[in-house]
Amino acid sequence: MSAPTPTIRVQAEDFDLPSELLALTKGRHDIGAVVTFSGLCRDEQGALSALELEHYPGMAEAEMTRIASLALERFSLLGLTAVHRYGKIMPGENIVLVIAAAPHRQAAFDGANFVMDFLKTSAPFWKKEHAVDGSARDWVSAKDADDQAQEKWR
Amino acid sequence: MSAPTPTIRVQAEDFDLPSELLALTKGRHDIGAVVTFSGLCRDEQGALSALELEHYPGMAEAEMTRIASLALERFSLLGLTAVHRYGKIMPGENIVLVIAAAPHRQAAFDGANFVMDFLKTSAPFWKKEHAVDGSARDWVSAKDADDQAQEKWR
Amino acid sequence: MAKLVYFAWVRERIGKSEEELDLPAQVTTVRDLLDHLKTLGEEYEHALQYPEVIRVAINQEHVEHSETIAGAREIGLFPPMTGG
Amino acid sequence: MAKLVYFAWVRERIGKSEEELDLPAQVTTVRDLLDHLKTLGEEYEHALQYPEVIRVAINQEHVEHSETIAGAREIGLFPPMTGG
Repeated sequence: MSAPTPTIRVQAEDFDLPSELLALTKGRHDIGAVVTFSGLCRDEQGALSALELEHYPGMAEAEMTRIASLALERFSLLGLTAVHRYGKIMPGENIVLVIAAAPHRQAAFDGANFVMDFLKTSAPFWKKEHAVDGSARDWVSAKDADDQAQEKWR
Repeated sequence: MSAPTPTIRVQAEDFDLPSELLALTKGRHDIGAVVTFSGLCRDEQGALSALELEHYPGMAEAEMTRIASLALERFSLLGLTAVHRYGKIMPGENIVLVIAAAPHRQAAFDGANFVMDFLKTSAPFWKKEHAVDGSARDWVSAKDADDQAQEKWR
Repeated sequence: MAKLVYFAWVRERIGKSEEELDLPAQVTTVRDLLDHLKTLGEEYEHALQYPEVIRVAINQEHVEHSETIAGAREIGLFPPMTGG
Repeated sequence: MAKLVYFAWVRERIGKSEEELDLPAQVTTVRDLLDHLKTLGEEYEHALQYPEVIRVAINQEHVEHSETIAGAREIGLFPPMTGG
């Protein structure tokens, strides 16, 4: 049986987790486990007024699709959705959503976790922080921890 | 800072993931990652007409609270919700929900995964399968794999 | 007097979900209790045939079979859990 | 002629998001390209000061710095990704 087609979107507007969840699972009786991951904008103890997400149009979707396909096959997932926003995002708002559906729980956890680890290090998105006082507008530095997180799947 | 209080419920009626998610995250700007786990009733390729979930009232809530408190402390979670249903559950319906919120993604993944592994082996619930043909009504056997899954957190 | 509560197939095989029992003085641990119950009739024998698989809770907390039952208000007997 | 696209602080430092460039014949790999760009002015020098941290995509796929740029329709230069 070939792996299902992932749902991949890159968009400025917010996403609706319940709708995405329903689209993935509705009417199905073979799914035993669904894991969702939502990444949200934190305010860094009040220091951050917003994040600005830049992306490489076309390549962002292509990389997300590639990562999702790897996960679908590796963990025999029954469905996978990944949505990533770009543009200005305020504290408390959504940045990214990943949903993985599988017959059993560990595959669903691993599928979503794998996709997030690879999105962090491979999908062409960049975050810029806007400080509350308007002074600093710094690009977020890539974390060694993220590269290490990806290594765990080798 | 003391760990937050988990939301724990054992109930016959279905739960609403979006409401539970909102209750955990609304108005907060310190949460960077939320992982939800939904466990659903599968129909086992059409062989299963329903699951019947029996539980030990009082002890079920107590064990879920104990497991949730362990997870909150171990992974420094910002919030945790666990809801487990009992009674008759049809294929495609929800059985269990776990939501873990944290500043960063791996803690949210680990928190939800940890709670599910311990719920499986320690929370006093038992599943009975109802076959489509009405003939068999068998109690589900505990899986060695579930005990092993719990071992990974030692 | 101890209150015993049974779940899942332990409950089904014993044929009741709970009961109050007078226990002999020499029954002091969970293991003693399981051995004693097996003498109460074939439904108990059937339910507790393999005592090592039976999980036990005292006052709604999991305990080992070596645990004392002194002070137990409620003792639960059940198969390995299969929730989640 | 190669189309170059820049993102994040690479884009900001170079001061444009894309351009078409005629590349000398001896520029055959990504590493050659980065070295060549650094000669085009101080804004390039500033952006590509530490070429080892620059990530490169050819035709929207990640490539190593040792990769050839032959056949590239579009070459993207950017810092390490920080999405998710």
